[in-house]
Amino acid sequence: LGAQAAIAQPPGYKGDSAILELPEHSKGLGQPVAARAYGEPSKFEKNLQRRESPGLTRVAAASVSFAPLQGLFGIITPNGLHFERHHQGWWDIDPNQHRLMVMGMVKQAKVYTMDDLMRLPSMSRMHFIECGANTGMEWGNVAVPTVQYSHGMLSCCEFTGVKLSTLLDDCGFDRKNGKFVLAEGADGSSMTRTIPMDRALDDVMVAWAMNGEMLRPENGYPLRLVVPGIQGVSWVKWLRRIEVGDEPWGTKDETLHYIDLMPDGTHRQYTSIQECKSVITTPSGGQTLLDKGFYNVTGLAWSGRGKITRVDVSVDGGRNWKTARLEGPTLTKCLTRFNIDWVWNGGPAVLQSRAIDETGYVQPKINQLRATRGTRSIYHNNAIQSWKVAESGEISNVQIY
Amino acid sequence: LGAQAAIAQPPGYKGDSAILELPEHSKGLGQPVAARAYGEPSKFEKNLQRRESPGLTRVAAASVSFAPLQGLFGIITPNGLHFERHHQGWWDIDPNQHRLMVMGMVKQAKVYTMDDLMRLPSMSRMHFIECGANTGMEWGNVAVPTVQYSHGMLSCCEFTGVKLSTLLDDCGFDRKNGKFVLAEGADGSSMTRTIPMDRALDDVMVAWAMNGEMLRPENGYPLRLVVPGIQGVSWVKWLRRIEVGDEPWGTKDETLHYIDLMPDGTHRQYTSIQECKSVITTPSGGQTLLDKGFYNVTGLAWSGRGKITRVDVSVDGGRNWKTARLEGPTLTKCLTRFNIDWVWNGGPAVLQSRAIDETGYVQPKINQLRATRGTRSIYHNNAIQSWKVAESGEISNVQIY
Amino acid sequence: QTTYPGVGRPATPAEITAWDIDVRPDFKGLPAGSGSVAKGQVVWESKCASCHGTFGESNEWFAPIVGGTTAEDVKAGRVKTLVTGDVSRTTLMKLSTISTLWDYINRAMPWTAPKSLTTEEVYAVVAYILNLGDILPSDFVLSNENIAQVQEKLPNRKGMRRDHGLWNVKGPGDVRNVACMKDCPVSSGPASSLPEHARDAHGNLAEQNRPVGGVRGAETTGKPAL
Amino acid sequence: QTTYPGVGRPATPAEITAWDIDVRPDFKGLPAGSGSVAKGQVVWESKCASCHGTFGESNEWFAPIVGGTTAEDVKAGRVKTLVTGDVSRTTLMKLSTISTLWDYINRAMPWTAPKSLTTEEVYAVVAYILNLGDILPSDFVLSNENIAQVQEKLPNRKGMRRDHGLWNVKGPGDVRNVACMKDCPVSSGPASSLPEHARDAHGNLAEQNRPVGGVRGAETTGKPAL
Ligand code: HEC
Ligand code: HEC
Ligand SMILES: [Ca+2]
Ligand SMILES: [Ca+2]
Ligand SMILES: [Ca+2]
Ligand SMILES: [Ca+2]
Ligand SMILES: [Ca+2]
Ligand SMILES: [Ca+2]
Ligand SMILES: [Co+2]
Ligand SMILES: [Co+2]
Repeated sequence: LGAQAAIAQPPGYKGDSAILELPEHSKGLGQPVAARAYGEPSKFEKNLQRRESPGLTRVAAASVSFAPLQGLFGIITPNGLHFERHHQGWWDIDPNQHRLMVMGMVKQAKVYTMDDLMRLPSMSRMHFIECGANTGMEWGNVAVPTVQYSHGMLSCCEFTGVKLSTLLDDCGFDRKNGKFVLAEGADGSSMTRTIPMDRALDDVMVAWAMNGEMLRPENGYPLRLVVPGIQGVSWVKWLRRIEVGDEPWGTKDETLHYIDLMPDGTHRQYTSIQECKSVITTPSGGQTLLDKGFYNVTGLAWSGRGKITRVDVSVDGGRNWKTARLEGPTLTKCLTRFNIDWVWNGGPAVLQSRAIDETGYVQPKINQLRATRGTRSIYHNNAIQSWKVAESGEISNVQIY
Repeated sequence: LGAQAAIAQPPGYKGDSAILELPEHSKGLGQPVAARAYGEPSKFEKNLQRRESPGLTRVAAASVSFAPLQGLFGIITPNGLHFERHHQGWWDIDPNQHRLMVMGMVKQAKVYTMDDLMRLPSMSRMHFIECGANTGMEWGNVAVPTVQYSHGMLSCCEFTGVKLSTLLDDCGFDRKNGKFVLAEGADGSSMTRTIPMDRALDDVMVAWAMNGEMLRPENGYPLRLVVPGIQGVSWVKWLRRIEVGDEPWGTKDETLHYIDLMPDGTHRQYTSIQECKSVITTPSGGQTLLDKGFYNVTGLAWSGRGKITRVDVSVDGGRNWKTARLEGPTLTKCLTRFNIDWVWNGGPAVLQSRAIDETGYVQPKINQLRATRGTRSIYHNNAIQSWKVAESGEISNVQIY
Repeated sequence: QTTYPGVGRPATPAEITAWDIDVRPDFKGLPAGSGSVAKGQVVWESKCASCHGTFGESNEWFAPIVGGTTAEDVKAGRVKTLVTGDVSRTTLMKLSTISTLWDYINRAMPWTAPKSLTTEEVYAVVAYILNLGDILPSDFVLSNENIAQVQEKLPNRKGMRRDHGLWNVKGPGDVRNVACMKDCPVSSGPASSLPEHARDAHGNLAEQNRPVGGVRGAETTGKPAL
Repeated sequence: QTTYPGVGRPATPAEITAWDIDVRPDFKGLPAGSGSVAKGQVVWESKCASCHGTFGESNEWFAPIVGGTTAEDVKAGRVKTLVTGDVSRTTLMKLSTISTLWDYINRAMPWTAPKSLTTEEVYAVVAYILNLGDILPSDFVLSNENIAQVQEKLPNRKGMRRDHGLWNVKGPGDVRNVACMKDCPVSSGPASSLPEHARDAHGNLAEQNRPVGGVRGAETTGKPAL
């Protein structure tokens, strides 16, 4: 007999009633196929929802709902739980009435229907999308209890669409003087963002699908921009127009928001790239370990500058580190799932993860970021996250560096 | 002005009213975040459903619903549209009451709760799952109109779970005499399948998650086997038991079904591997091209023996072929999305795709399969699929070799 | 010391008994017991016939269980119509191992009340099915003692093969196509086309396709192909 | 000959006019027109003040639009409290390009009826906001002719930088951490911990976690941390 047999059962114990008494589902007939033509999660999964952070924004139509990272697996975010960020509410737009106009410094301004676009050479790529304000509430002190609120403006999908460069080429854009592209949405805010031409010609996509199906209305149905590695606000939803120009546009969300207040009182404008970052998602803040013993510690790593090459994990608040397993595929500007073994001995512990990307950049500590950017920032907080494990097994959000 | 300006508009034509008259969504306030805590597809997407094939099976609780491949993108199948195959109906099992027993030729038979399993070293992998009977209706003659019914017992997910070998090791399985593993479900049929030990120790997973969230009830919530490359019937759902043994089990679905009737009247038993296959999903049978001109021809390729290395496409019924673009990542035993340019000149055409996997195996024609297996088979039809384009633009299912 | 402290626990003997119901072709797992054809007829007619037909002939819920085997086949251990025929196959035509029938009925039938049969009832109804198929006489009592001899009477007991490449991931494929790229030989015209009556057999395809994109679903309700 | 025959069509001039509404910092895209502070007050009080406050001070729907800038700042082109203060930032404290205000109001405000303002109303309400911020006098008429001069009065017109590594994908990161593996220097104890009142500020965490797995959500309703 193995060592486990040592865990003796009370004398006379026959076994678990969940085994000895066969459950109904082993003794009856279940539901037919296509009972749900479009399926839904189990009723036991209802706790995992996208949720707002009370007090974060004033109105729910210009707000954020956070993805429940504490309960997600792998790298794909289920579309139903993709985080939301709207500036003037979301719409379910009739795709047959939707148009994309490409104009500005082009030989021929053109209008494309969805029919047109979906006939063009298409591509599919997996990428993360992270709001520039993700983890923004934690620039100063610890503020939120769980990874849903600290890191949940993060999702990852397989996107399908046409390369933006295909459209720019089709309209004969000005290769010499066209230095920037404006993307504009069709919602009330008609969100506008400037994309530098080198990005536009690299991996930017005009996408209609996420995770195998059309975009969800909340995520821009029927058309959105996908700007890999760049903060989510640039991934213009309900995309209606692309303009080629020679200067950036300085739009509301490039001049009044998504700017970083530096210690000298200047603001950095056009801070766009989501730098290398990681977070342990389970176990994480607001969770309680069931008991002592073995745990799989898991989390996500990503970089707006390319692939993740390594993730290290510490269980002693950053004093000692071990390299985690990365689940393949590790793709550029895409989430990477990491896992590592841990035996909790019942004592206090602090869990941290630290990602490294293919440029060699090492995810920083919050004090390193503050040394450069000060304490009054909001966006682009890619600091190492610390989760403190109490002896009770309850885990809480702390800052340790 | 570019060549397109030649497409003159009628004199006096100002433009498209969908542009000139701003739509409501550009002039109003939309819905708030978290209006749907768990989101749904656009109302304009309701045509894409999983559907039954009338007459295929006698009862809907021992039947199949097909995934609408004609409208899917990329390689990830949205969980709501994953194909279904139940033998005695599906259940939404309470995960806290679910147990997995590992026993048979092991040092210590063990019981795991879901809590236990989810603490073990986990892994995430993307794999296709295809029913062995997929395309079975087409062994003889052409029978069904669309790719949903001809190929829709096919889906692809990122699965998360624990390696089966981790559990076998944990119980100290008999490495010398343990040659097979039995997997058994907790539903009424208590589906049982034999897995050879080399597969069990290779890439088989005991999985609780698909595409970032827990398995859907229809797909085995809370636990299923993932047997990469092997026909779906072996991916036992609602998994309750693993037994290690020295002989295969010859279960109902290994002796009475999922067997292949050869021309000499014998049946092949344990035909499990889903060989290299591909199909063009758009444009495909039952669809009509809008007009002449450019189209992106797209489809899926997969192999139960490893990675897809190449897909060729013919538009003239197999006389001439061009190599398609493969969308990365190309993963082992996973769907690969291919795309290729096509200009339809309005004449008749026949579209075909032909996949090649890393073993060098070239997807065969139906007559080649029949030469070996005869005409009375059901399972493992991985023949090249032909779609005939009529001058009207309507596409129909044909067999051409 | 286990590698995964705190995870999992030993299964108790009673738990293993409760779940370890599988019966293998070598009869490993078969519980001791017996059941007569006569008793089987009672079980069959009260709990099975409504779906499978009084003589196991019903095509209503599933392919027939009984039929298509001959005394010749019982002798040969090979079902002859499988070689020549193009008929639909009954359970008994395919069945190569009696354990399969025993195990499956025991775990899954009756369909709406699986695992409700006693061991005796399973022996009995298996015996009765084989009696319906003219394999066992009407006074037979099937038991764990004689089941191995009954196995030797199954009409298709020699009908199975495992010598193929679809079981081993490194096995060879059945066919070796070559990837011809130019001026490849093809048959002239379609060998088979969708029959007109099948065009709308799955409903209106216009409603099964996205109403946007480069293609539309064909209207198949009451309209011929264009 | 286009590469993609049949796909897309030329945009008409009227279509371009209908959608090409963006206004750039160099005033490309700005329609000719004008609007007075007085007219702006009417617009503001009837269409904006309900959300943003009569003086643009409201914190109710969004951070205040007006406030926090001084005559000093207007001269310097830099808002001083941004250097020293830890106060919440109003729109006018951040605004470096007047086009931004014009463009945004024109496309997105009023919030529930975006794109409903006339060109004159947009000029006027922009003028009025700047008047509320003591940047323009009460008798001012803002127009495409004088807007460039008004730009030169924005309190924070010199407050923006682009010389950083977060715009260029090949740019350098701000900080260079090193991946120490063993006996690394760390601060002693947490520099910050979740305040007790924040533990349940997001509701009961037990209901936001899966009720199965190696962890449970902590019960945070009415219970202190264990
Ligand atoms: C309510 C309907 C119903 C009843 C009652 C029922 N069955 Fe079935 N039976 C089915 C269905 C449906 C299937 C096919 C299940 C599947 O697809 O896996 C089946 C399959 C079978 C098979 C497998 C046939 C094959 O070739 O795969 C056998 C044997 C069988 N039943 C025997 C019995 C016996 C014995 C009883 C009574 C003790 C019984 N059935 C009662 C509906 C029924
Ligand atoms: C029904 C409420 C409402 C009304 C009426 C309204 N606004 Fe707004 N306004 C908002 C909200 C909410 C936002 C923030 C939108 C976002 O998050 O993108 C906003 C943002 C703004 C901003 C940007 C502030 C910044 O720093 O980003 C300006 C400027 C503005 N409004 C001006 C106006 C003007 C001018 C009017 C009237 C013509 C007006 N608003 C009417 C609610 C309103
Ligand atoms: Ca335990
Ligand atoms: Ca057994
Ligand atoms: Ca018909
Ligand atoms: Ca056209
Ligand atoms: Ca413009
Ligand atoms: Ca509180
Ligand atoms: Co954002
Ligand atoms: Co199947």
